[in-house]
Amino acid sequence: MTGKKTKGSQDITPEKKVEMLEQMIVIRHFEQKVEQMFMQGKIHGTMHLCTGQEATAVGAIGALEAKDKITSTHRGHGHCIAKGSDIGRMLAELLAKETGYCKGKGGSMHIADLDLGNLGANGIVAGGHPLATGAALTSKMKKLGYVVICFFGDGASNEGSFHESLNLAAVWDLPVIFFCENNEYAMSGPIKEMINIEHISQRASSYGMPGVTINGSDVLEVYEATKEAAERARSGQGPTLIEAKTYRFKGHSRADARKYRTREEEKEWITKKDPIALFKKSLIDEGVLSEEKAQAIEDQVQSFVEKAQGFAENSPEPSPESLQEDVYA
Amino acid sequence: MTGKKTKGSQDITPEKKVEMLEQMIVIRHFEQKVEQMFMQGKIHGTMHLCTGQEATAVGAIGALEAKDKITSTHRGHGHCIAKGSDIGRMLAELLAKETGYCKGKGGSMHIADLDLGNLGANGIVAGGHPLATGAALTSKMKKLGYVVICFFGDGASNEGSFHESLNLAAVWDLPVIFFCENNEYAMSGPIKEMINIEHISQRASSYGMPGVTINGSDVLEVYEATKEAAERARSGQGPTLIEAKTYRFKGHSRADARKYRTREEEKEWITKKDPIALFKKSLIDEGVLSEEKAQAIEDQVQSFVEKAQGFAENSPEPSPESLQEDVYA
Amino acid sequence: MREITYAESVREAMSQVMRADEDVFILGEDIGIYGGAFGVTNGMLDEFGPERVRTTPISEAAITGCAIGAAMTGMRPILELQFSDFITIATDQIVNQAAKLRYMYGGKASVPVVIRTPAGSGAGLAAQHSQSLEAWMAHIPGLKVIQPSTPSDAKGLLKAAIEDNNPVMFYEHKLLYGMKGDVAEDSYTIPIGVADVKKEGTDLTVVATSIMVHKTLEAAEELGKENIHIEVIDPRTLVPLDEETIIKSVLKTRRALVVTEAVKRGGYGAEIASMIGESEAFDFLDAPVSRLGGVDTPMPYNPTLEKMAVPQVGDIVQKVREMLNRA
Amino acid sequence: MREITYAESVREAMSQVMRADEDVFILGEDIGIYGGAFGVTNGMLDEFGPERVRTTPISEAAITGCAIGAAMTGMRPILELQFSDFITIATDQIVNQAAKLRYMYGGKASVPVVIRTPAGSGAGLAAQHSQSLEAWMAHIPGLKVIQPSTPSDAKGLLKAAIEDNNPVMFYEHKLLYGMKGDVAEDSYTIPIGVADVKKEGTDLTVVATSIMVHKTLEAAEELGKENIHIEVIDPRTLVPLDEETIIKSVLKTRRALVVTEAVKRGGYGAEIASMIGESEAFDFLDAPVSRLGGVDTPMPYNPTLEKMAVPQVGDIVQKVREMLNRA
Ligand SMILES: Cc1ncc(C[n+]2csc(CCOP(=O)(O)OP(=O)(O)O)c2C)c(N)n1
Ligand SMILES: Cc1ncc(C[n+]2csc(CCOP(=O)(O)OP(=O)(O)O)c2C)c(N)n1
Ligand SMILES: [Mg+2]
Ligand SMILES: [Mg+2]
Repeated sequence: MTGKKTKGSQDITPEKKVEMLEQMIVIRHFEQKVEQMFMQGKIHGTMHLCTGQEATAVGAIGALEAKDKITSTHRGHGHCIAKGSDIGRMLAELLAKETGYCKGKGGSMHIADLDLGNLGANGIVAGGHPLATGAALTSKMKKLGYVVICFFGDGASNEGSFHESLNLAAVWDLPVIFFCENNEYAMSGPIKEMINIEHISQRASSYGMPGVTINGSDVLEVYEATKEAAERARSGQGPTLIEAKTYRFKGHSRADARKYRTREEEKEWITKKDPIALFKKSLIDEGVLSEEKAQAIEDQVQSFVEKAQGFAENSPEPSPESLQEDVYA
Repeated sequence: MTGKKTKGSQDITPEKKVEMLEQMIVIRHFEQKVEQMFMQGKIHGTMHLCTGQEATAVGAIGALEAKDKITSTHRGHGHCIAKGSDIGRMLAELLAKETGYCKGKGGSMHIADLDLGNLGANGIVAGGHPLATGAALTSKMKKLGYVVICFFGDGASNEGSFHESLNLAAVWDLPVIFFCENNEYAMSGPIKEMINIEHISQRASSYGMPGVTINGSDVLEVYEATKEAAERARSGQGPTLIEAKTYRFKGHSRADARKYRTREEEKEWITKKDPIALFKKSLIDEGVLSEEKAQAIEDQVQSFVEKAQGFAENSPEPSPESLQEDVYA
Repeated sequence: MREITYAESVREAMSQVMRADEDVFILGEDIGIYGGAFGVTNGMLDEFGPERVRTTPISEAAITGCAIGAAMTGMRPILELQFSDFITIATDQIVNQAAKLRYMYGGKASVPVVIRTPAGSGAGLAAQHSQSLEAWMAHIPGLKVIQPSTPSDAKGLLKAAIEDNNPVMFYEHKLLYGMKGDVAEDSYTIPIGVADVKKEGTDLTVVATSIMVHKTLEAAEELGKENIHIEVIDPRTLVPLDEETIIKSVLKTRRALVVTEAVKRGGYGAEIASMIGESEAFDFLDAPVSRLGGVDTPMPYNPTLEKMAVPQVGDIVQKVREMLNRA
Repeated sequence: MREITYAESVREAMSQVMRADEDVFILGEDIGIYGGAFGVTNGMLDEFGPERVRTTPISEAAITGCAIGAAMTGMRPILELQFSDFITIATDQIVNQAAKLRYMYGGKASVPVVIRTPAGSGAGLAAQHSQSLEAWMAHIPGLKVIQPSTPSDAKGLLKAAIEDNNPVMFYEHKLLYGMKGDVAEDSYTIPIGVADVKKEGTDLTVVATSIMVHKTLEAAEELGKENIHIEVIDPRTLVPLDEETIIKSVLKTRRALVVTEAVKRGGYGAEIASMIGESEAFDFLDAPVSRLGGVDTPMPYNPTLEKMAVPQVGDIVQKVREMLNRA
């Protein structure tokens, strides 16, 4: 049930690895920027940062082909970025600007980029499972050959739609990967108290599909597991449930005193299982990356994010007329 | 996962065994009567007969104490009878009479007898799972010591509320038994095509509760498995999932050409796995019952059912004023 | 033209579109060999095969969302929900997903899905299988809502629904399935959003939906004998609602009655009545805009009570008389 | 008396009842140590412990049904559904089970459950977290529906809801949680089904619900400066609806406007407007019974658009002026 540690997959070139690291850093900086702008009162509503979970988004989506699709969650910035979305337009969406991905109408919880195969974030926990299943059905019926990753959290695995969708995908052998980012908490609910089993991946057995638990702080392990599941899906062998153990370094959403977990626990994760630090170190150890190059990436990303902020802040507000546009096709 | 064959449990007296057989025969005759009256146009709406499934209702409920509760399904006549309901009032309900269990307002799919601990049939597939869980929560919170059986069909195991309820009952260690009457079909859907696993009981493992598959044609095996689960529940060890393999001898509801299964398959079950024939034979073989006594029971039951019919048919219609009564407490 | 039933007409609409468009398929519980709970898809499995007539597990949330996800990605699914009461299990997918995706995504997705589902009472199926909850869906921006009352309307409107690029709720009535009527053999559409004047009249406008159209037409016959001539309007689609046709009629008759099977309180009849009351017709009204609808109870099993729970021909006749006898 | 917030007042009502009645308990997502998404249950875990302040998995159907099943068997649960949009996942349990059990069982069960849930827009949470769907539940026989607009109403009505033997939907408004008002310290009830005249007036009756009560009171101030005196009625409970108080007011003012945040089309405003139009007030109306409600779109994220999507003070002022300038 629990996946083996894979170190450095053969089919990942050094360039790809560095690219993955870079993506992870973009996500980290993007989330920092979002938090900062939120604190400054520039962003309203709410936000769910994926800081600490960069390896799941990047590793999983890194294993996909361009034509493949994803459905995302309320904690979806990382998925968007890994799927190739423009962070300027993402930030513009958070600022509710016309140039945002949703023309300012969706906000953080609803960013979608259908052209890139991102079928959208979802404000409803486990709301994406049936949709991902349907997108996979299209792939199968139209023989389009694409695979769908359905991202969701540990908490979502207790929703009925999780159960129904996994079963449906299994009996119809649909090319979908149910990817659980188990960050140990659903808002304040410790997953240990919300289920009576050790691994969410064990639930795969209820549907006759493979289930695996992996280290979500190890981007290459995530990549490997997803690659395998994607191959299985693409070759008509149906869905897989992947559970990646990870941790969100920040609170659930904007105001969260994090009373449900200890500062020690947080420190443990942040100092020992930061996926970016770990990956960076391993690339440096491997000789794929130098300290200087790493720093250069950081700097580059920083200015990349600043530029995105500039774009977003200088973008226009949506017009009042747009209120009633796009309700119907 | 699959339960062992138990033959003749120690704690069942011969009297109790004969009583169980008698109950099964009452159910069989009752369903025959319902079908007959339906064909005669005396009953309207629809009906879901449990003919062939008598051992699950009688075996499971036979293992309960009087204070224990059940939730039932659209195919619930057997559960009602096993829980001790008056068949006259049941028939009166099917005839939509004022003396019926629901004053003629509920019909076959909604018979309830709260005084006896029957929390009611349910027209919504898997609608009873959350309710049973809640009833079990009451037992736990008020320390009432009762156990709840939640009956449901194979098809119901694909509803989200099945999943959510089993999980909730498991994490809260509630005294509830999820009892699946797997009769191989959900209306026309063969369970084999609706799930990708062999036994529905395997799904228990998703919730960290015991799951067992038993022979639903063997009333004593049903009794044993339920007794064990009830003891576990009563002693605070939480829920169990029991799957009893059974078969409905009749169609799904009033008009069903049964194109989804073969006449051979039906014959196989009816001739070889009729729970009543099997139990009767084993009691006779054991020397607990004589052929004459068996015949006497049949005759007695027949006149018992005729009497019930008389009561029901001679009962008054509900008054027009009753239409708007009992909406609010 | 030939006479076919409402159920046959629904089937014919689906079959004709499926022959012409590979992307259209049906999914639902028991729709294959069983032909659906009401026989609507009878024989379609044979013609189209199990890939395009997909029998599903009993998982209303997943199958609805699956249809929506398929619609977002290029298919045009038709979902049969076995009873409209079961929408309650798929509500999130319909209301929070299908209806809103396009708007939330800034106009980027379209969700061409049709959800067909039988509603209404009269079959002795009691409280959990007899509801008329179309008002819920008509309250949700992003959905279209259709409620055909005749075989011919059902066929043309279903085709229009399938061709529409938006999620469409298509409410059939279980007591109408067996009703026969003239239906053209060719494939045709009836535009969504156009009411139909089922009978012209001068004395009072009755706006009636679904099966109430027929009850009102019966009432009209009786009233005709008393020389009372009511106009009977069938909106056919609740969203968008053809307000113009209704208002024009009321301007002519100066009296309006709205008849729905759905529970009166909070039903869509309230929307239609309020809309009339707010319109330019207000100044010409000779009587209050009135409503007949279901009583405030769950649907009872007993057939006598069940009939009493929703408007009957006699109720309509009496109400019209009352409204005309007013001042 | 002292001033406390709406959220504190809801908490106080629950705490006082829980101190007095062992059978009352709360369940919901994150209601324990987190205090609920809006902090309403803050501190209750400490006082009542995890048995009576039960944090649940994210399983809206099961936790709702669990509350209903517990209510049927002798408990008096209060369920907090984190956002009222998530009712869509528990709809079957509320509508097909809680609302109907008693009737289906011929009067034998009672279901004393309260479902508290925050509704409404204004917090920048977009389409899936901002809906006002109370009209749905008000359409369902067997449910009671409450929508308090002030801290003091919230406290008294919540106590009445908990003591009621029927399933009660209790809609809170997320923007009202922080609003302060005078609230008596003792435990008290406000009877369900009694409207409150929030401001007396002579020129026009505005029936407003939830947060629209406050917007209307603001509008009343502005209009007062123009010597226009509107009467502001807060029904407080939608089911049962205090029709008498509303009709009496309209008989006096001869003009009625209904203001809801919910989408106008098919909203409960239509019920109230139709009810007025059907009543004896009809003959005295000097203007059409009008409605203001949400526009026909999912709720947008952009704050400017979000405000435009629901009635604002200016809209109410303008509408009242229009209605008074009529003929
Ligand atoms: C159906 C539904 N229930 C509850 C919520 C409120 N909510 C938003 S996120 C969240 C926690 C989700 O936990 P998990 O699935 O583990 O994802 P994470 O936030 O940890 O990434 C909750 C309860 C919601 N948005 N939708
Ligand atoms: C939520 C819901 N979906 C569908 C139905 C229609 N329906 C009634 S019984 C049934 C089959 C149920 O199958 P199963 O659970 O195996 O029980 P069985 O009839 O075999 O006893 C279906 C689909 C329903 N009543 N409720
Ligand atoms: Mg989590
Ligand atoms: Mg079955």
